[in-house]
Amino acid sequence: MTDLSCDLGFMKLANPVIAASGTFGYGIEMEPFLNLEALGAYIVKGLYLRPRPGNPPPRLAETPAGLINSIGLQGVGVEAFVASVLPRLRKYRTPLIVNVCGETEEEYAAVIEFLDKEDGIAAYELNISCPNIKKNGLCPALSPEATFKVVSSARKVSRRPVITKLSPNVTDIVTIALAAEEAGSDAVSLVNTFLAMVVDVDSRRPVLRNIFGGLSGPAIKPIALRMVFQVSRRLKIPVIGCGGIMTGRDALEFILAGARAVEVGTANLVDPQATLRIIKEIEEYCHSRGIERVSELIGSLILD
Amino acid sequence: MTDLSCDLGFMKLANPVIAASGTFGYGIEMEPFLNLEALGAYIVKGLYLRPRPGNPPPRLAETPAGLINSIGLQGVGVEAFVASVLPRLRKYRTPLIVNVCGETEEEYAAVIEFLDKEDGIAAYELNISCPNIKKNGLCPALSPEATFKVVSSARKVSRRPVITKLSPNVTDIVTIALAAEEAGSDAVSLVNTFLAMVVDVDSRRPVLRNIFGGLSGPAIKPIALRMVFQVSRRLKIPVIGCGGIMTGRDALEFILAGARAVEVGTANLVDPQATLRIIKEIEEYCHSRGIERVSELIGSLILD
Amino acid sequence: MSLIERNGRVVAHEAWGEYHLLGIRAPAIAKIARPGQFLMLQVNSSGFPLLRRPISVHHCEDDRVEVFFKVVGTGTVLLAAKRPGDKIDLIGPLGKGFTIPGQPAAAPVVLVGGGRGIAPLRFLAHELKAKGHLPIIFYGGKTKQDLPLTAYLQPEGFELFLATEDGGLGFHGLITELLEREIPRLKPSRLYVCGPEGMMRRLAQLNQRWSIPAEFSLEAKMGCGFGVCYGCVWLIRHGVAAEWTRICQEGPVFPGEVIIWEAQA
Amino acid sequence: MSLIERNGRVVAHEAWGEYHLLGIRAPAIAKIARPGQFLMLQVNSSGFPLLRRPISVHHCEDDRVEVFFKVVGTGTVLLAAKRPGDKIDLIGPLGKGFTIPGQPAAAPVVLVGGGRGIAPLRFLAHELKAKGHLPIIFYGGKTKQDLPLTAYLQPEGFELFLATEDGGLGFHGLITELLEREIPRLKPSRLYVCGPEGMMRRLAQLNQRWSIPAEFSLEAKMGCGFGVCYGCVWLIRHGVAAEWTRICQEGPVFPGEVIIWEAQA
Ligand SMILES: Cc1cc2nc3c(=O)[nH]c(=O)nc-3n(C[C@H](O)[C@H](O)[C@H](O)COP(=O)(O)OP(=O)(O)OC[C@H]3O[C@@H](n4cnc5c(N)ncnc54)[C@H](O)[C@@H]3O)c2cc1C
Ligand SMILES: Cc1cc2nc3c(=O)[nH]c(=O)nc-3n(C[C@H](O)[C@H](O)[C@H](O)COP(=O)(O)OP(=O)(O)OC[C@H]3O[C@@H](n4cnc5c(N)ncnc54)[C@H](O)[C@@H]3O)c2cc1C
Ligand SMILES: Cc1cc2nc3c(=O)[nH]c(=O)nc-3n(C[C@H](O)[C@H](O)[C@H](O)COP(=O)(O)O)c2cc1C
Ligand SMILES: Cc1cc2nc3c(=O)[nH]c(=O)nc-3n(C[C@H](O)[C@H](O)[C@H](O)COP(=O)(O)O)c2cc1C
Ligand code: FES
Ligand code: FES
Repeated sequence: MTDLSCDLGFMKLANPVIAASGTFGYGIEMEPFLNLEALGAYIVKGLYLRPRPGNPPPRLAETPAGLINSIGLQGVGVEAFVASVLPRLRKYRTPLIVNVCGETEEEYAAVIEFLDKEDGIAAYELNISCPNIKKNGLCPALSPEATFKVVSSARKVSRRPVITKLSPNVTDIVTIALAAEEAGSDAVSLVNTFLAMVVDVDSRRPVLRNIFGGLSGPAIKPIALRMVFQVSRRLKIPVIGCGGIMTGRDALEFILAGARAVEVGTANLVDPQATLRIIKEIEEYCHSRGIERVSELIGSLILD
Repeated sequence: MTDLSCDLGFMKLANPVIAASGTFGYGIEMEPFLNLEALGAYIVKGLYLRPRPGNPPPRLAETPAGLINSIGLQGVGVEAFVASVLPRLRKYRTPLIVNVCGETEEEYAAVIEFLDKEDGIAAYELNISCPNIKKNGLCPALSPEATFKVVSSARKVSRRPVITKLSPNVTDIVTIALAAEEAGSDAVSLVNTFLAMVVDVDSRRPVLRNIFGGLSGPAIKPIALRMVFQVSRRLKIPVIGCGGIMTGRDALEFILAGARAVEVGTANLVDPQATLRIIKEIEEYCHSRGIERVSELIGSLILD
Repeated sequence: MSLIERNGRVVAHEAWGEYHLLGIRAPAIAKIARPGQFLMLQVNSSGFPLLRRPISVHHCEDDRVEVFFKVVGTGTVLLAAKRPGDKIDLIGPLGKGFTIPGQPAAAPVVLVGGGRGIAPLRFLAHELKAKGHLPIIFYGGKTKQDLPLTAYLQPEGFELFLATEDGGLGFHGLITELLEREIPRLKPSRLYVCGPEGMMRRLAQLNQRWSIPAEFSLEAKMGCGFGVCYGCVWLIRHGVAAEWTRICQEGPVFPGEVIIWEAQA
Repeated sequence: MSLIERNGRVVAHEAWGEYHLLGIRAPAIAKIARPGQFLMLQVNSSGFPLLRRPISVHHCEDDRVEVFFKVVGTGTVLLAAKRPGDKIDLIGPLGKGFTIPGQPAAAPVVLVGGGRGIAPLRFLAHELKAKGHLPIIFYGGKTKQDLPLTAYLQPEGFELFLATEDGGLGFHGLITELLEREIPRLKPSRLYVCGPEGMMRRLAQLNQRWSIPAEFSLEAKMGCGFGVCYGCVWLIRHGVAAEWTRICQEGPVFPGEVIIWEAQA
């Protein structure tokens, strides 16, 4: 039996596989397909203080080995979440992470203050990197200063660990990750989606009503992996890798490159049991090589 | 008969399809497979002032719908190019564009001054965006200042049009494109490759000896297209689109988004006649829709 | 309740030009599927294309579900290449189907299928009949090549109204024109509609005059099919308010009065 | 001169476990291919995987080229799924093959194939024989499952030395150990080698003692196969200097003395 446990310092997980925000609904929708107890942790859909309508459709476009979405963070808002969702999730021992969104620094803090009153939440993931809200994909994660401000104000109010989710749409992701660390973030997760678009040459229109959306899936994996490698060599806090992970081998690439845990996103849409399969494949990899603890692999990439 | 001609202002092309640098050798290697006269233009492999050994292998890794390369601009240098390659290319009427590389501002200028003495070259493409040379993919195209400096010094010495090739590994590609325009660039081409990596979980090593390489192919198309759309709405000079173009429909997406011409790269490796097929497919698209001039389509994307 | 069938097996394949009918062995799904529900089919094993494809349950018999589809792109091309014996991974049944009133009315019920939109209606027609309703099927397309299922629906004894835009079979014109003529005469107690968006819109328009209780089966590009991605929304009335609503969860079938057609691109 | 055959057709398929032999109808290529040259095969039509796969010319007969390959990943899995009648797009012949001396020597020539490395050697053996040379084939693998081509090479009357690491067939040990024993006795005038990098390195080492003129067929991941991407390099001596050299253009076959083995990862 391989020891799959994963220590994020502020939080211990049964295994390093986390369901990524926005691809796992509010968790409840996945109950027909898997036992949430089997996961390392799961992150629910991005939540703002108030309900949000989201963007008009079409919201999805498929690309080679990728998916572009412009959902626009449609969501029920924290109150409805606490009233009707959270009670149904409390029965699970698996750590629940809430993906926190905001238009302003204050809104992030307000969402956290509201949720801090409730139990049954293990940590917050600050979504400062969604490309689907402002024009041209603007978001705090594009600048170290904005990142520092949002993270430190969130960090001040929160009684729970804060994970900062970074954007790949930047020149120098290390500087931004360092800003999050400096601001007191307990961990960083990367990457969110790449700002992208597709054109329908028949209608001569953008496929997405919103013109731009966020690219995810296997197509982005090599870029996400490079960023995780760069960031994990410079930060002291844990790095959670994300981007195009479909298999256990994909997850292991991120772990070898320095990630302590991984988030699985788009794969959940293709196969609602993808996370379970990935956990199994990681275990098989370790078992067949006599690796007793998956944690031994973290950042163990051989460079010469 | 559709009019496929493409007017870049400083240069007229028979059609908008250009073979991208590094995927077409020095042109000569493609002679067994296609008549260079059929192309809009072709860009030879990046040239430095002196010969370059390039990076140690493995230099290639295949990814979902993508290819990562770390060739490291192995090349014969300008002297050998002028002595043994250029004479064999002069017989073609198709515009030959030389992809110009340099470690320093001065080297770019020196390469241009050397080549300016020769005829049979139509324009220069400044490769300020190769991620395979310096550590962490550093290159001038990552900053507006560095871009401005390299381009203006090249522009000063050159008696020929200068196209600046931009990097996608940036937070704000519009600002960098504007810097190139301000520096006197006659056009911009985008995108070059995305800094990326792959890990071999069996050997626990990076697949590429160089660790990082540049990602190209269909995987990057939606991001490249978004950047071309953003840039072409802000610049006065022509924009040449590039990134994952495999078919005529792909090329048309870039043209509708604002590109005057397109560069085809990785597709040449998969099918040495890809450029010919793409030209044919563009023509068929126009013909079947009664579009007389492909130029009518440039930037004609319908937004509402 | 939705299930994942990893070992679905193609047991039958029939083709009429671009239209295909696949029989897939998937006992657990076949047992519980209802008319109007759909499946998410993994069209390939190589990981390309990335997403599953939503396809309606066309029919159920013992341990087999049947799907009827038209080839329109990459995914349906791969699906059309499936042969008996091939494996297929599918999720279903998904979504909420058509409602079948408990009490049969004296008046008939009318089913309207445009092109591939006929897919969910054959199953529905059989269920309605079994419950004592009198289903009448309107089936339209561009040419007679678009009406391959007449080959089943006729022998199965359903009252059929056919329409083709080129007049090659049945009424010469749009299915909606034929309905305009026939509905006032048939005075159906219900309408069940599935087809191209334009056709459904037009019918919703006409029905403002008739105001017959009507249900429409909607389509959108789907990321998951089981409610987690929020990619498949239509603007739907919930009481006074209108919300972007996941058709994979609350649909794909909706009563006409709650659908806000104008909101769709 | 290389050609693109868009309409290559699979005309034969034979399989032994992970090893497969495909006959492909490609007249123009079959006419000019030489031993040691290779083809770039488009393993799929869906665009996945992206790149073609390099495979040696295993044999040529009239209008057909044959390839012999081992399934190791995505591309070879798809290739192994090809059946007679399937279409395949291929480019070839590519690269520089083995050199066949005009004047046959009295001494034999030895061909060494490790596992799938046997692929280019059958064609070579036939050509050598036709030119009056005396080819002796050393064929090694882990188990006897790795030596399927004995089924052809034996009846074709070639002198064969077999080796398996588990002793299941022929010499019990590494092919290089068998060569160590036999070469001094056979005193061949030439060596032709294709196989795993480790095996070839070891043989190059041994040959420093024997110093027999030897040619090795090298492998690298290939982006194009026709010299434009510079992805397939090995460090090769050119006189005094050493250069990263495209094996798809100047190789894949090189004389042992110019190959700098240490440079490879
Ligand atoms: C709930 C539901 C049930 C369906 N049932 C059936 C059925 O029983 N039979 C059938 O033939 N089709 C059905 N469809 C439509 C079917 O899902 C699409 O035709 C299919 O996904 C196209 O995939 P593709 O890869 O072949 O085409 P793509 O390459 O994905 O696209 C080809 C063309 O089809 C359009 N398209 C893609 N996806 C959809 C979609 N989901 N809806 C409408 N247009 C689309 C694209 O815009 C493009 O123009 C259903 C759709 C939904 C949402
Ligand atoms: C000139 C040349 C001739 C060849 N001739 C033959 C032949 O006749 N028969 C045969 O079975 N194989 C031959 N090969 C090797 C063959 O090209 C690879 O096995 C094949 O490309 C693997 O593709 P894949 O998609 O199945 O595996 P991938 O999924 O691409 O890779 C699977 C595994 O194989 C390794 N691999 C991938 N490509 C290569 C490569 N080019 N060389 C070595 N290892 C590789 C990868 O590192 C990985 O470990 C030849 C290679 C070259 C360069
Ligand atoms: C449909 C969809 C919705 C998403 N919504 C969110 C979200 O609400 N908050 C967030 O931080 N990331 C969101 N993401 C990004 C994913 O969590 C993940 O970072 C990204 O998709 C890359 O991982 P992947 O390639 O495994 O999907 C969403 C992604 C998709 C595809
Ligand atoms: C093997 C390879 C070598 C390349 N060499 C160069 C180069 O020398 N100079 C350059 O400006 N771009 C180079 N590129 C980038 C391409 O020109 C092109 O910008 C990039 O690949 C994106 O286009 P694509 O997706 O169509 O390949 C190279 C790309 C590849 C795949
Ligand atoms: S398709 Fe994902 S929510 Fe409906
Ligand atoms: S494979 Fe491209 S140069 Fe050899």
